Amino acid sequence: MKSKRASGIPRGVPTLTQKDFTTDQDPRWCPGCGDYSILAQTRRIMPELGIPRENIVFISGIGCSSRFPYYMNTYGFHTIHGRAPTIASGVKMANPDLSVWVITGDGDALSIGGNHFIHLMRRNFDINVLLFNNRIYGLTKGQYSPTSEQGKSTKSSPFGSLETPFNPISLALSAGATFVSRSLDTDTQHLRSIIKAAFEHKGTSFIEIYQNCNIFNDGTFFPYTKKETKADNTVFLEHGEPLVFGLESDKGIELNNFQPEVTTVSNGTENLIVHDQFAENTTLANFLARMSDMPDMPHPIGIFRSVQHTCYEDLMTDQIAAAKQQRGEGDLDALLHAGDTWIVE
Amino acid sequence: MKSKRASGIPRGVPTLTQKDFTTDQDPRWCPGCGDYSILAQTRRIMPELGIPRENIVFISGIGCSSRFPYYMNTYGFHTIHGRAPTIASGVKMANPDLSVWVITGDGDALSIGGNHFIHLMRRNFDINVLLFNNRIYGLTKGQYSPTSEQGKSTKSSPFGSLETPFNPISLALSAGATFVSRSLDTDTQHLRSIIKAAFEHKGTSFIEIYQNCNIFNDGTFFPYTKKETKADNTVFLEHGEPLVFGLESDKGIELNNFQPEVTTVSNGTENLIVHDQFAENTTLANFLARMSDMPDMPHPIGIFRSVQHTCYEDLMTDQIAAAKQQRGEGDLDALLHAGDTWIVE
Amino acid sequence: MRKQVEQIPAATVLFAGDSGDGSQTIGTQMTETSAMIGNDVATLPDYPAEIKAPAGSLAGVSGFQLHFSSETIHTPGDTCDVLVAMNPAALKVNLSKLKDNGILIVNADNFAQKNLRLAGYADNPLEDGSLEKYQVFPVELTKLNRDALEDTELDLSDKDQCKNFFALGMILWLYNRPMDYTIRWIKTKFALKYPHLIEPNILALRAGNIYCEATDQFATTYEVKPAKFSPGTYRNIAGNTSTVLGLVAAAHQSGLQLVYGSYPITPASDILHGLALYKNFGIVTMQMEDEIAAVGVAIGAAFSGSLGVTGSSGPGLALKSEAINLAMIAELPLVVCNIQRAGPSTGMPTKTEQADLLQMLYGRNGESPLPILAAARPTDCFDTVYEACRIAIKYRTPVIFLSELYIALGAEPWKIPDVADLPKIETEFHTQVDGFEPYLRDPDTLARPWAKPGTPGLEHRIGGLEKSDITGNVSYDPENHEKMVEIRAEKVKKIANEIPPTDIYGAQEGELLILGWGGTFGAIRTVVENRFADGQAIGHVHLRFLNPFPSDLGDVLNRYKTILIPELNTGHLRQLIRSEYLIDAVGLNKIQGQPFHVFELETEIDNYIRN
Amino acid sequence: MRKQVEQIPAATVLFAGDSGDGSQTIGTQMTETSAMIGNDVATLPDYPAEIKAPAGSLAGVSGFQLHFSSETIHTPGDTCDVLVAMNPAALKVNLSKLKDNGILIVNADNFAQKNLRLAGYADNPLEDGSLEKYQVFPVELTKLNRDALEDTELDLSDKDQCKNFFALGMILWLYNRPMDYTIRWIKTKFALKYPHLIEPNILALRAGNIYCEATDQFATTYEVKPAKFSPGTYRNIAGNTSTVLGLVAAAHQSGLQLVYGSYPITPASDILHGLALYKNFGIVTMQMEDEIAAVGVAIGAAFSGSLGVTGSSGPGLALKSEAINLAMIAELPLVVCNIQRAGPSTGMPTKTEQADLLQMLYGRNGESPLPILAAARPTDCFDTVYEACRIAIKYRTPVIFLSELYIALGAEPWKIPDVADLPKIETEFHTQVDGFEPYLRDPDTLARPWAKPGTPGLEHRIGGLEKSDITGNVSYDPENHEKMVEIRAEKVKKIANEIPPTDIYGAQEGELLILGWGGTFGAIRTVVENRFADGQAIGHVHLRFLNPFPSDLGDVLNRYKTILIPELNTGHLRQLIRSEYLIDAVGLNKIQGQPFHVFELETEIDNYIRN
Ligand SMILES: Cc1ncc(C[n+]2csc(CCOP(=O)(O)OP(=O)(O)O)c2C)c(N)n1
Ligand SMILES: Cc1ncc(C[n+]2csc(CCOP(=O)(O)OP(=O)(O)O)c2C)c(N)n1
Ligand code: SF4
Ligand code: SF4
Ligand SMILES: [Mg+2]
Ligand SMILES: [Mg+2]
Repeated sequence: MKSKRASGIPRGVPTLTQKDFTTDQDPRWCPGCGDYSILAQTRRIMPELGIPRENIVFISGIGCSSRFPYYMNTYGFHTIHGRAPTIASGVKMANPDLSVWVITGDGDALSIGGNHFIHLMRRNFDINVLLFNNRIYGLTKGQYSPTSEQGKSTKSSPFGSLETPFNPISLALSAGATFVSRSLDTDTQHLRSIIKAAFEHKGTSFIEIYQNCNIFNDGTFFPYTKKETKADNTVFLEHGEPLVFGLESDKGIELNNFQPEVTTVSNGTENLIVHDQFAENTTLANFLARMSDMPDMPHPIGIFRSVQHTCYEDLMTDQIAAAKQQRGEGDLDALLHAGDTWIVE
Repeated sequence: MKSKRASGIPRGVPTLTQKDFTTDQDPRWCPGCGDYSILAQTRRIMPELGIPRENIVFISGIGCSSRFPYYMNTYGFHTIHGRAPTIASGVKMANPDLSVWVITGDGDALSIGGNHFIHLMRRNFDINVLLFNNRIYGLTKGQYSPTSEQGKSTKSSPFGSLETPFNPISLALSAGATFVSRSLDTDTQHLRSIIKAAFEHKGTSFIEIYQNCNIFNDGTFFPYTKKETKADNTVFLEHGEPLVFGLESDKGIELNNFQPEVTTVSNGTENLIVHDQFAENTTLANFLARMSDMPDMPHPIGIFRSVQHTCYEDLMTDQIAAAKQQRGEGDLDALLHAGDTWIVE
Repeated sequence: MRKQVEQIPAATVLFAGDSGDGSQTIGTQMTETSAMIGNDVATLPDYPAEIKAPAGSLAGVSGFQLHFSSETIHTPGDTCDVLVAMNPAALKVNLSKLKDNGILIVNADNFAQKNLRLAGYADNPLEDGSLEKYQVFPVELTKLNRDALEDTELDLSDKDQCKNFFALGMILWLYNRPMDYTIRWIKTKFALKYPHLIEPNILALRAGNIYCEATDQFATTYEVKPAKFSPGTYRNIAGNTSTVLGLVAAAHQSGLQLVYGSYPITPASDILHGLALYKNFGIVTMQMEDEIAAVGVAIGAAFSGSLGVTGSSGPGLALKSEAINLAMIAELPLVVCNIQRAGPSTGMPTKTEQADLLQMLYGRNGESPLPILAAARPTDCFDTVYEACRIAIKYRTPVIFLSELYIALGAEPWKIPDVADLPKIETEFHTQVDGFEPYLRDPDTLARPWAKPGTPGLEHRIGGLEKSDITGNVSYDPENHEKMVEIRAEKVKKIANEIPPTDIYGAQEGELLILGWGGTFGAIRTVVENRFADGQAIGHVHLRFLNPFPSDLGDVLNRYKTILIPELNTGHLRQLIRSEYLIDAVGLNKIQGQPFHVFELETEIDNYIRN
Repeated sequence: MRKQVEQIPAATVLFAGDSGDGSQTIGTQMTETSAMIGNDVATLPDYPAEIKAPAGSLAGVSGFQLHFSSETIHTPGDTCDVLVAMNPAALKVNLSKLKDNGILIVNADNFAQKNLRLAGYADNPLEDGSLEKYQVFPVELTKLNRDALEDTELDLSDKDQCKNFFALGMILWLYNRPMDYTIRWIKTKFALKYPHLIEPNILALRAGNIYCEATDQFATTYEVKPAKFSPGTYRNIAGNTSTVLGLVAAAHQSGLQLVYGSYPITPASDILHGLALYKNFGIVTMQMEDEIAAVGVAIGAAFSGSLGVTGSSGPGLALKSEAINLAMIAELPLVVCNIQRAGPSTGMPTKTEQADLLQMLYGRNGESPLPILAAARPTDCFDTVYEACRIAIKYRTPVIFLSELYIALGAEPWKIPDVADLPKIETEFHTQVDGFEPYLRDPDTLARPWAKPGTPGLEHRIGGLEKSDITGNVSYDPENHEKMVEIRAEKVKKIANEIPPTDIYGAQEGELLILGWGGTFGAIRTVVENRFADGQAIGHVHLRFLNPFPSDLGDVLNRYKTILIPELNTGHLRQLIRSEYLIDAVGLNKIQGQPFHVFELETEIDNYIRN
């Protein structure tokens, strides 16, 4: 469906600074936690979006990550575990001009909040979701999460966890998400650019952020974030570009009979997969999402999918406008008197 | 992870008949409801599975479909809305020798129960899930459901629903389901064969069944189920076979640059997609899942994916066995006295 | 030959048949006609389970009882003057409700072997003399109706679908009522989708009417004159519709956008359906993935400055409780509608009960006081839910609105209020930046400022952790916690200021006070009217506010020897009254999924008052 | 030069510092040592919020209070003899707890500008004379500890991590206690993952000890002799561990497999962690996607013939309520543990409270009676949860087990029971095909048969819709519904037969009865012991069963002039008692996230008893 409501979130000229987005509350995260960098990048990129501070709302669930709104000098709501998407939907529906951000963790979004997460994706409100994936429950002190690798030994799984982890990118795609991306807590520039792209996308934007919990799950993403290993273990997605990676940009990815293979770029790039983030059809995006599950394949970082579908709030606004046009602005007196009435004198 | 627990559900020689699976309760569905056929096929196929009746458990949520257990003369539990997967998981974990069946609707499984549904898939209990998809809430008398097409006008959406529907096959795949299939209420033979295949699969087996609700959503699947139109609108998946369909089996499906195209079989079948239901990599299965969303493409019917992963209950049983072997069968007295103790005389 | 017409003050008619027989439709039509000609009316639809039972079975019987009167009435009647039974099952289920010598109209065509067996009749009751004490009219309804529609193009099964209107035609004749209203309704109802059914249904209606006129079936016909109503414009209204209109009115009068988040559930779904129609009032309805999401969007909308409302029934409310608690500590206006049905668990979804009161009061972790208002009758849903909205907005708190299946589906005449007379709802959004603190309160109401996103300079953060007085920052300070718990309790207590002095019907002091709440109103009032008129020292107080209680309630209770609390539960209000006032209140409790009969109350009263 | 040793009956030591300072560790070690040498002990860990506060801030202070005694004690002590404050914030938060002339040991190295500012001190309290009334010992703890570890290979920050043991070394010396237990613990604790830390921590411990020995810091040292315990084998145990062992014991003694479904939440997570270790007992722990799934698997397991148990805290219980209601109507054995924390909503997750009682009783739609048992102290968790399992199995009903953060984390010596002495748990699975009906009850307990899947010939269906008496088929019959509601209530009432006659401590009648439940036990018992010893007519009754009440409770209450009910809530039990017995029970209510102090009770008592 298409909407007649063209306007997005009203924007002005950027005048604010990073400082304007900082509250007087000291962050309560462990020293060294990846959350600090995500907070810093968010504060840094906010001024560039050109939205007045009062029109920004951060909504979170419960978890270490979900403390985030307290540190952003905007409107904020630290809600209950897993339910941030529902409250954010209400905020956005009631006032589509607000810029709404959901902050969530892997437990918050994918364990208790899994259902709201997938339904938010299919509704496609113009809301941005930042999922701090640290593959652990931080706040409750270290139980395995839905993104923890199978066999992980934690407080609640002393002999190893039994479940196959979720792949958040794949889940978002299958739920119909229109913007799906991944970034890294430590790649500050990339993270900022992705947050900005998410904001620019009209529709639900999902960012999975690999985040280090140095207390309960230290190093889980080091292969993808540490200088020495990052280039060989990640592939940065660029629209229209072939999938090339490696310290020397010397490796490429081909697809043969639905099976990916790493080849040497010097052998030619014609057979390499070329990224198409705007494809409506999710076959490629799905393949890329699952690539990170395959042994020895690099993890894609960047935008998997970005397509334009009409937002829920715009369709709703259209329906209201159409109803008003057809039937006229609601007349309470007439409504109360609708149907068969009789008069007693 | 692999399990040491090789045994599946204990089976014997088939001796029961369809009648043995029939209770004294009359089904309470509207005359003409697709649920009748699904019930009939289930009753017919049960004897062939060779499991004693007392080892079979049907668990349902709430909905028209969820009345099902009352009509199967096995153990049954008509639970609460959306939660059947959780209760079924408990039943199976407590006694892995039981054959456990979940009966659910599109609202039950994908609306209120969406989270349990995806988590059940990733846990991979050896449980069979029959989702009666009628794209409507039947029991509550006709509101749109998560599988209803966008723009659907119902009691709760008089001006058209706004959400993009879920694709249950895609959702199951992204959640890590090991057996994913689709069948039709009216194709009795296919339905029986799929139910049987689901049972034979060790791990969570998911069957989406297109089911007609002749009262609130009559005909929603007629293009795929009615004799006149079925052949042109569906493609039956067979492992190792090319994707061919049409009344005359004259049409085939090719994939060009991730985009499907319908071609004429007489032009040759070498380029047609060949189905591989056993592929670990879900790229093809995902593509097939999404094909039904594409205009003019046939809906795949059959088994999208069938791979062997170890079941949760087997891994758990292994851990218990290993713990017993390592530490000996639990000794309560020793446990109570563990740690530092002192004696007062 | 026109038959004799007898003037009677009131009558009760019960239409019963298979779910597919259309008893609800003709019951509603008879109600509309009776209301339009000026009777007071009260109805009791009695649905079978949500899902179809086998045709002809006892479980599949659907009934609609209508009480219409030339005097003010409050209940659909304990017993019936006329029972229309479309099949043996309908007869079996409902016969006990028919008065001795009452009129029993049965569709004789349905009394064949199979249907008798399904209903569990060994012998045909039409033949075995068991119906002797009634005036039995076996009518070959199916056949007569088919005959009447002979010239139409319908197939047999479509023809049979019209036979409920044949029956209605008979009843309209019996009570000397016009067919116009029904004919008009048929015309509009089928106009769009089934225009070919208009004529046949009208034909059937007329045929039933003529059949009575032409045959000698009924020796007497009856007339029930219009009741005396205070002047005004009236319409007939069911409780759920009344709730819908109350919500629309509150949104309109407060100038707020209404955002209704819901997930379908019997018997609350109608509110979602109803509100969804009023998009031209700017009303947003969101069908969410579950009850938690439904209350979630309402809370988000409230934070954003809308009137957030959510509605469900008992099981759904259980799921919402964690989120309602968040709205409570966040001190956001929110209206939560619980249209109660019979529990526990899934229970009996199409039956009535009042057993969620304690759940609404206490079903949240920690100290979580909330105001609770309950509607007493269908028309009262409008005022009560309107009041709930007003209080939520004024005090910035979630408010629980309780209704119950019996009044949600029951209907009665409603004097349409003048919009200008509706209580004021003042909505104040905070805008002043100077001195703004998210938890700095209005000293009168203890409401905190409603500072909605989008307001420059008021950026602030709230949440579910305990918050510091005034600043709203997270706080684990022991004294602060105690203080905040007290303030939140105090805020709810202050709402007692909104409650007018308790209105006692009947004796202002004396032997017996019947204290009620919710849908028991009609039965209680009927009994007290009768007994008070007989000179007994009996009074009736019906509470709209279950929390807080009216400030004068203790005094009122102390004026009577006995306090009797009838409830459709095991004694929820009674427990609260006993604990609060240390009064040995006694209960009359019925937990059958059915409303009280007047006689049940009468019998009980006799234990406390003897003349 | 050995200092003077003073014999004292008891002492209270409070270790406090930044969350990272290891106060919990050394507090626990001091507890273990005290217990091992025969003292009675009671502890009060006081965590900051779940998540780290900034270092040095008031919000980040973590404390551990230990009361050890040569006599029987019940509380961790109102005030302390010794306070160890590792930084200014720890001093500020805890100073009010130190007795006049108490010993105050501070880490002087942390009293620099920045930390003083973070703690909100304008002036350095070590210098401004504000600590005059205490014996202040400023110790350069950081420096001394670093010096002691000079020869190790650790970097500075690792060295500093050991300084808590330096402090412990000092306290052990002060109370003349051996270091062996701690040294043994350090050796096992670090053996696997951090063997290089064993030596440094032992060095630090010794250094603290030697430092006291070598300097003239303390003029006196103290000795607290062993307490008199009844003969037996003892261990020190925290409430959550005691709960875990109680569950394991119940599974073992019933011969059932335990299936524990849970979702992590403070302070219940430890039960999941604890049970997960005991796989060799065949125990299955399932960490589920949410609380609903967690109770779901437990219900499924119960249906399958296992002992289904689920556990959470307040917010999680709110979510579980719909499913618990299903288990109630399905009449399946299920144990639901609620380790209460301070609410409402997310509230204060690391603080204690008793405000979920009414939620547990009433937080479900419809009439849904359930037995509720509450533990009174850490060791009592074992017996109470064991009893909860026994009753669930015997009566085929969900049972609520209430604990609370204070006793869940607090520890005390536990006389380890003899397995042979544990109450019998009889588990009977139905196997008899003849005459089997799913809702045909045992006449004594009203329990329905437990016919688990896998049993030939007993195939049957259950569910959440109202069910017919005996057959269990779905039924909408009015009388049947009322009957079933009554039977379910009656079944819970019958559990009163399991409750021994009420045990009154102190005066068996007279002026004042203190009625308590849950973790208030220790404070109440201490007060009543004192006052009763002084000759006052004061008694103490502590309820384990909150539903049903003991049959003799009404009689007991009537023997006293005043009933005082202290609760860490606004008066939940008081409301129930008032309503049930129409007694004007008075409340003493504290809602600060903290347990009662003994003196708070004493002060209140003086309002009712004057000598
Ligand atoms: C209803 C409910 N259940 C459980 C909890 C306890 N809880 C708080 S946060 C959390 C998980 C946190 O993990 P994640 O979402 O990954 O966030 P992180 O702390 O890792 O950032 C849990 C289980 C809660 N607060 N509420
Ligand atoms: C907690 C709760 N919420 C809502 C309901 C009402 N309800 C019952 S079934 C149903 C949806 C049924 O739709 P579906 O699952 O598609 O099953 P169908 O009836 O179409 O077979 C709903 C909303 C309920 N019983 N419980
Ligand atoms: S526990 Fe982990 S995620 Fe939480 S604040 Fe500490 S480092 Fe960060
Ligand atoms: S309402 Fe629809 S799904 Fe339900 S029984 Fe009737 S036809 Fe079947
Ligand atoms: Mg996490
Ligand atoms: Mg459906």
